[in-house]
Amino acid sequence: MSRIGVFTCHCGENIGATVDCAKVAERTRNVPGVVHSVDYKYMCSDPGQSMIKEAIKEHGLTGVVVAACSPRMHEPTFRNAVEEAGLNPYLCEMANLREHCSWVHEKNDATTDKAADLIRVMVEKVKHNTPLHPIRVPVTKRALVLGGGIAGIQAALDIANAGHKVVLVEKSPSIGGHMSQLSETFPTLDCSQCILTPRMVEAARHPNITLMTYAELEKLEGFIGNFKATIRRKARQVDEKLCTGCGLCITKCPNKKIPDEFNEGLGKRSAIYVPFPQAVPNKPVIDKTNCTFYKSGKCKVCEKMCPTGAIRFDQQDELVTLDVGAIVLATGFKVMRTDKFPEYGYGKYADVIDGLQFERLASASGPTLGVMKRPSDGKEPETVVFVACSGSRDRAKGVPYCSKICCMYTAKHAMLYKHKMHHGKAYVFYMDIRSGGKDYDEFVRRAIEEDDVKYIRGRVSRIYEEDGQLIVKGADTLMGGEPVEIKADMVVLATAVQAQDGSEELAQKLHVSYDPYHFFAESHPKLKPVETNTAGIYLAGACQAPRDIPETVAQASGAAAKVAALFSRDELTREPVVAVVNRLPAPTFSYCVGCFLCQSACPYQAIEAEEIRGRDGTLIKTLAKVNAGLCQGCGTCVSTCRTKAIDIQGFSNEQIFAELMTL
Amino acid sequence: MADNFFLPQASLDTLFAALTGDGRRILAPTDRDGRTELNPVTSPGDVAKDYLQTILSAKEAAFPKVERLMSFSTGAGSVDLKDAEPSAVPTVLFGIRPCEASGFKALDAVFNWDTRDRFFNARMEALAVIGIGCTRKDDACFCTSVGGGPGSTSGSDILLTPVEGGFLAEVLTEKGKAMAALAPEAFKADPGLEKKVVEVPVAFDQPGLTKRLKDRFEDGIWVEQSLRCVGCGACAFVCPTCVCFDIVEEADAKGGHRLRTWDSCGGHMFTLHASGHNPRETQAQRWRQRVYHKFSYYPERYDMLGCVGCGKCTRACPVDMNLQEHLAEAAQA
Amino acid sequence: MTEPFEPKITAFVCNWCTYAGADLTGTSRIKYQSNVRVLRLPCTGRIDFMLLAKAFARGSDGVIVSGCHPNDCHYTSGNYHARRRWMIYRDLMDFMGIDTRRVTFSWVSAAEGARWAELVNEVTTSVRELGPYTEYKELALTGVE
Amino acid sequence: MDLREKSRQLLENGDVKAVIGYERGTMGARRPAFIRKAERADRLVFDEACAQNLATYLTRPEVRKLGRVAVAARPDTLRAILQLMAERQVKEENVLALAGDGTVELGTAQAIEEHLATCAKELPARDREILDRLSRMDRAQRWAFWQAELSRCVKCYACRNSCPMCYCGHCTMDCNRPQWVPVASHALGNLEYHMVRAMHLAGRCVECGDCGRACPVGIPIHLLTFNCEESVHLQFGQRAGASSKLDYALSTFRPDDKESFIR
Amino acid sequence: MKIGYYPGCSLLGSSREFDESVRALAQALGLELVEVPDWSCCGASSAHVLDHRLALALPARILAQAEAAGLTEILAPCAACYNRLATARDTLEKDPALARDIEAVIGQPVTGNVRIVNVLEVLDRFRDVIPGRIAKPFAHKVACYYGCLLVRPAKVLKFDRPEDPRSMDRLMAAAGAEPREWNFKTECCGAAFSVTRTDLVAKMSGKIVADAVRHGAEAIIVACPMCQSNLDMRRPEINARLGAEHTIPVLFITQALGLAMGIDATKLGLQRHMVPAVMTPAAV
Repeated sequence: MSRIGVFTCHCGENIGATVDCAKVAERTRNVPGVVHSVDYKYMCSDPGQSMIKEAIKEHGLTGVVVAACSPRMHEPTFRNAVEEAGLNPYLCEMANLREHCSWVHEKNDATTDKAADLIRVMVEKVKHNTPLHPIRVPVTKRALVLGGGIAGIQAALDIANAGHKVVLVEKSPSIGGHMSQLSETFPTLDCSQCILTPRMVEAARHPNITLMTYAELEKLEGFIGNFKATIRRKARQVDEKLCTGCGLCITKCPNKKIPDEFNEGLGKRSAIYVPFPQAVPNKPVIDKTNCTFYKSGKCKVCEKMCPTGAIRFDQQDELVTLDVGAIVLATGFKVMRTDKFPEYGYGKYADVIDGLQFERLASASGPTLGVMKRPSDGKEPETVVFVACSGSRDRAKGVPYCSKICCMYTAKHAMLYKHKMHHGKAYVFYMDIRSGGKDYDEFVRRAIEEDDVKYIRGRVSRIYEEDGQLIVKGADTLMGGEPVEIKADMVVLATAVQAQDGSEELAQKLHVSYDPYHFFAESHPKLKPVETNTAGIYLAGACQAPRDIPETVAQASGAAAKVAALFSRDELTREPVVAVVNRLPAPTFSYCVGCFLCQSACPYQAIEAEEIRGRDGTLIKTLAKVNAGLCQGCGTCVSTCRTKAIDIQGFSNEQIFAELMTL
Repeated sequence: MADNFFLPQASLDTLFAALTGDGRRILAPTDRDGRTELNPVTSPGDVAKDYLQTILSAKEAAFPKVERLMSFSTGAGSVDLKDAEPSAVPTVLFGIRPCEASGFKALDAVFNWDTRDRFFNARMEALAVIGIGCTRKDDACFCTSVGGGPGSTSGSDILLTPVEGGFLAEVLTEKGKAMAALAPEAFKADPGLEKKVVEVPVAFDQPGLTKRLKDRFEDGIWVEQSLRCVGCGACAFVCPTCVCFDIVEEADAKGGHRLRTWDSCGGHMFTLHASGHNPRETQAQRWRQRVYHKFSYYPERYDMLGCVGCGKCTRACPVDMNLQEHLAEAAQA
Repeated sequence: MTEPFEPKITAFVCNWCTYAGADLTGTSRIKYQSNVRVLRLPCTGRIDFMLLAKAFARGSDGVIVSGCHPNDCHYTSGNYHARRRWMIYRDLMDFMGIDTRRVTFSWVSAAEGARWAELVNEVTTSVRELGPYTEYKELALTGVE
Repeated sequence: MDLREKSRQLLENGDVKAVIGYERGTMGARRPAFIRKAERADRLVFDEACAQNLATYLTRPEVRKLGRVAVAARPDTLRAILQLMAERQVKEENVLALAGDGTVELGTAQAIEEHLATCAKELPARDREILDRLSRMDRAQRWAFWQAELSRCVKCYACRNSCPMCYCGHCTMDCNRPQWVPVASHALGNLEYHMVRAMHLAGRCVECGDCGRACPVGIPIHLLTFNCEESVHLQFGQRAGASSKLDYALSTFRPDDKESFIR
Repeated sequence: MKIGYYPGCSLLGSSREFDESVRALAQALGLELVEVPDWSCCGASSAHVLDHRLALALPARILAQAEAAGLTEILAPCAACYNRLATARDTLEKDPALARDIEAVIGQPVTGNVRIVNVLEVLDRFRDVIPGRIAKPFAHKVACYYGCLLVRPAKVLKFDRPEDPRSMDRLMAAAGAEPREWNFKTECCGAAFSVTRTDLVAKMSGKIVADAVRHGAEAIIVACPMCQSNLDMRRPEINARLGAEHTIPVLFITQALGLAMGIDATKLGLQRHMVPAVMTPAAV
């Protein structure tokens, strides 16, 4: 038989003014199951709380109802008080007499009756409350960072400096990401390599960071604090321990005709290669698709030349499993290719290049060693046209959003071109200039005023090649829409920033949702920009949306802070308001019939299959099971379940039904 | 001591008027969208024309599908109970078939076996039965195989047997006499006309079956027969002699009442224990229980059968579990 | 003279938006009629359609079901599932002749305190005009001998 | 070659452990039959009068123990099999559907889906007549119609137990903590039972009409589940029994589901 | 194989040779052309300038006539007719209310089940047959000129690639020609300005002719009577503006294929061209 204590609060005048608290307390004494019912001016005050604690001990209460303000306000307060008195906190409920009754109704009998009703509702609920204990989940204090660009490096460094182990996984042979391809960065024109390389080295040498380059995530299981990640370490065909990075194999490799991905196809590289001179780790990789040995079985020059015998042609991919507590997604972005532009010749014209290719042309470590040479015939372009918003803000190209960074890097490109070719003519076709960052607009003004870059406000309708030159047909909307035709030697398209290839498959492996453009979806655009809906997985950088370097670094530190907070405790405690699928003795084992209609209703993929096997191993039933680590307690599964096999602790069917039956 | 009379078709009106005049409700088979259902009637015209029998049995009049046994209310810390008074309206069951009429004695056997069921007895007391012999049968009928017949008088206060121009009225009981007395002019002298009653062949040797059932408990025949049974309660609820019931409270904080409702041994939860154990786990065990209860335990305990051979269960069954066919099969094999 | 009919309204609301909205109505001291009794559930996705049926069986004359606006759900998709359920259940209620004018479905966010008061007043007034839902209240006793 | 010959062949070479088909019943009726020995195959008959949806037996523990079974399948039966596969109650390798005149072997979900594409589906005349009448009624008349019909319900659960999609061992009706739906078959108990059953079949009912046929007192309760199923199809475009991959309307959603009544 | 045929006014008037070559080629390929009974004007470039409903009603009547005759597909060789019929059908399909309104105007039902195809789509279906039927390969370098109405508006016509179409190039290659890469495949030739602003046509068509010659083409292949007449009939004005003497002929695709399949030149109406259809090996 339940022994419930009801404590009605006056809340000063807030409740007492319109609700006759004494009468309510008196009436509540007659409710079956109530053994103690008092009212007091301030229940949330210390004397108020101690009244509850004493009553629990004195009357041996099995349930407490505090009739005061909204549970969203003081539920934690009263539950702690109840816990201090030795009663399970989840046996305490609050009736909302203030916000839902006294403050919103006139002073009359109906209001006092309503207050009594609200208390009886909670008394009936408490009779069905069961003691609950916070869910304790151990936390593996090691983080996994996917993506070795500036976002991944920054996040890894911050987590490592917070004293936790980090595994930094990068798909390509070296960390550095797109930033390592840039020549100089806006708005300060810092040389990208100079500010990035130290961070890459710091990451490589940090005792808490394990670097896994030329590796990808194969599979992820588990949940927050208890992920099991399987990483595929692709075979480099080079033994990293023996290799000293001397580069002899690279110089001696006869096959040097392979388009260099790092130089965006403008330069050539050998079959055994290191992406770029400052690569970290500076260990080469054999490109099996183009290496002569793998195609015809002959050559092996690199093996002969290697002073330490580090070449391993028979090396196989290796699968490594890691226990990690949190994951930071920093997989970056890609740039739309020029062959997506039919109006500009479907990528036929060699001298129509994209932003990254221009970066390589302008970069000292690029294929032209920083000298402006156009890809078709290597001549120095006298006139260069930069086309902003190529693909971005264009629904027909499927990219209605603004890529945010192109206005700035286009101004930078024009400036770099003019610095290298003072007499050259630079035109920029733009719609609007978006330069909202610190010192950003001043940077663009400098390009226009000091470096004489001609900004034409209008779109380019068509580019076609004529007598070795590119005819750029556009319009100048500030001059009454006058058609403009420029004979250019080279055209740079500031193409749209898009989600990395394979981001959809990666999101599905991690059960992270993504937006229609395959950028990863943040939990809340304003309040939780670095978290995802999957507990324990965080976001950093352009994999979430187009982003420049300052914001990426800030977000990476934000994600690292979240991880550090998670790792600050040995155990993760979570509200026990989660779903549970009932279990019964044999032969039924559960009311669940294994139809799994609940599984697709769960936004957190918290429902798994559990196989019930007999002693001899034969499969008897497959039942649904809730992973308490992932379940957030929304209850959508409960109202989907036909056999009422699944229920939410704290808002169970019996509790809600009991509440409804008192009305 | 049956005295026989001749009741002309035309004077049914006077009989009905007399009965309603005496404050009695008359229930009779009526036609509703091609179904024959027991409903209150006021004149012979309302009675169904050329019907076989009703879908649900007339046991409704004595053992309704839902009835209140008692009610209670909780005051300030106290509870007061109130017995329900059975709504025993004086009723005449007109036009039910001899098989159903003979069913009441099987109900009575259980309702008065130990404790006298106040509700059932009150309704039976207020009930009078004017049966009509059968001029039609179908393949589901097997009354003659269980001691009954199209002209059997068992359970009827007055049995009307169709004859040329009206009915042979056999007044069989005191209640019958009381009803006849209400409309003496309707009951003419019995000219001894020839009874027009349908022929119902005997389908199986019932005594032999009852004896053979004793050692057939573990026989595989019950599994074979019940494979198609879906385990619903249709056969039990239409059966004039099925008497099982469930008791349930419907209440809230202020009070409520206790209800008795029909129940069926065919259902999967009928013998489910709170522990999860179920002595009758499979449908075969439940089907066997239905047969044994009526053809083995009833004779053993009440020296009568728990079945009147009306065939309602066969007609109502979604998968045509023909009781007569299965009993015949069990009797021979 | 019998007392004037005061409708009994039951409201099922989600904890993160409409319940918080109702709290805001309180803190803003916006008055509304006291006929409604509010039951708190974690999410509209948790509101079983049987709760609505039970509310009428318990004698409610009107029912309100309210939660976060689409795309605002604290659990990302609870309200989307609820909306589908409401669409089908409302069709079924209407097909069976249950008075769907007595059931109000709405989205009220945590910032729409005034709108909650307005909604409760509107529903209470319109249900008062519809009168008590006697045909539903009598069901529990109809067919009991 | 007809169903009998096909069943004898299947049983003889052990392809299946049993053939679930139809046999002659009382007064010309057809009823489900379980043939486990080849020589009993000639009891089978497969014609227009065979109505029951045999898929309801596939979820029986006794049938599951048998292993692979063949089922004489009308289009509704095939749809039920697909839906049961989608809800993981029946394994593809455990059922061989015998469609068409009973000789078309459909051993895989894909084969069933392709065969189903060729089957039309239309509402029997009697149902159309009632639905037509109902559509012309106002709310109060519809309430009166269903109250009159449901007053005859005795809760024998023939509709639930003959429905292929009602395979839950512990149904909401069997739940007593809390007692969601009253056990008694008074007006409230009947209304809530049939309302809950219709909702539980929304997006799952293959519209075979077996529940309507099974009702001993002839209540057209199949129209309730048909209404829910059509409502799901109209508003969400999904239809039960269309494929063996789960696509349950009430546990999936589209952000742009259109409705006109939420304020 | 049978197909509906809508010649349109220009194929009976100024571009009779296009109609003659289409009929000759169809006969050679065994394709039966069933003219739409009692067809009327498609509204061409003028109707939709004047009145939106008129611009829909004219093509709608042709669709209705075709549907009444049981045709399921109509070949409209002239790019303008093809464009008007296809866009009208699409507009009516997307706006049922407007469709009912137009039906009231023309007094006939329009279901819109008739598909509109241009000459390239039809010939494409014979792509594998053509190589086998080549009597004398059309061994010349050619510039295939598609113009605008065959490919735009892309969302409605959904024909080939709107910016860099390939279908005519493929057909010419099948006939033994060498299609050249050039820049002005879909640039505007000046269209109806041919009458009111011939100077504009000279400028725009001039660019097209110049670019074709510059890329070594010996003939420009077209599939639209408007383009053909601007590039061919307006050649004097073009040459005057360019200050050059371009004698590059402008042939319909059906004429080029006809020649390759050995059909007699006069049967293909080659004699009707202003610039003689004589292919001199290109300079470059």
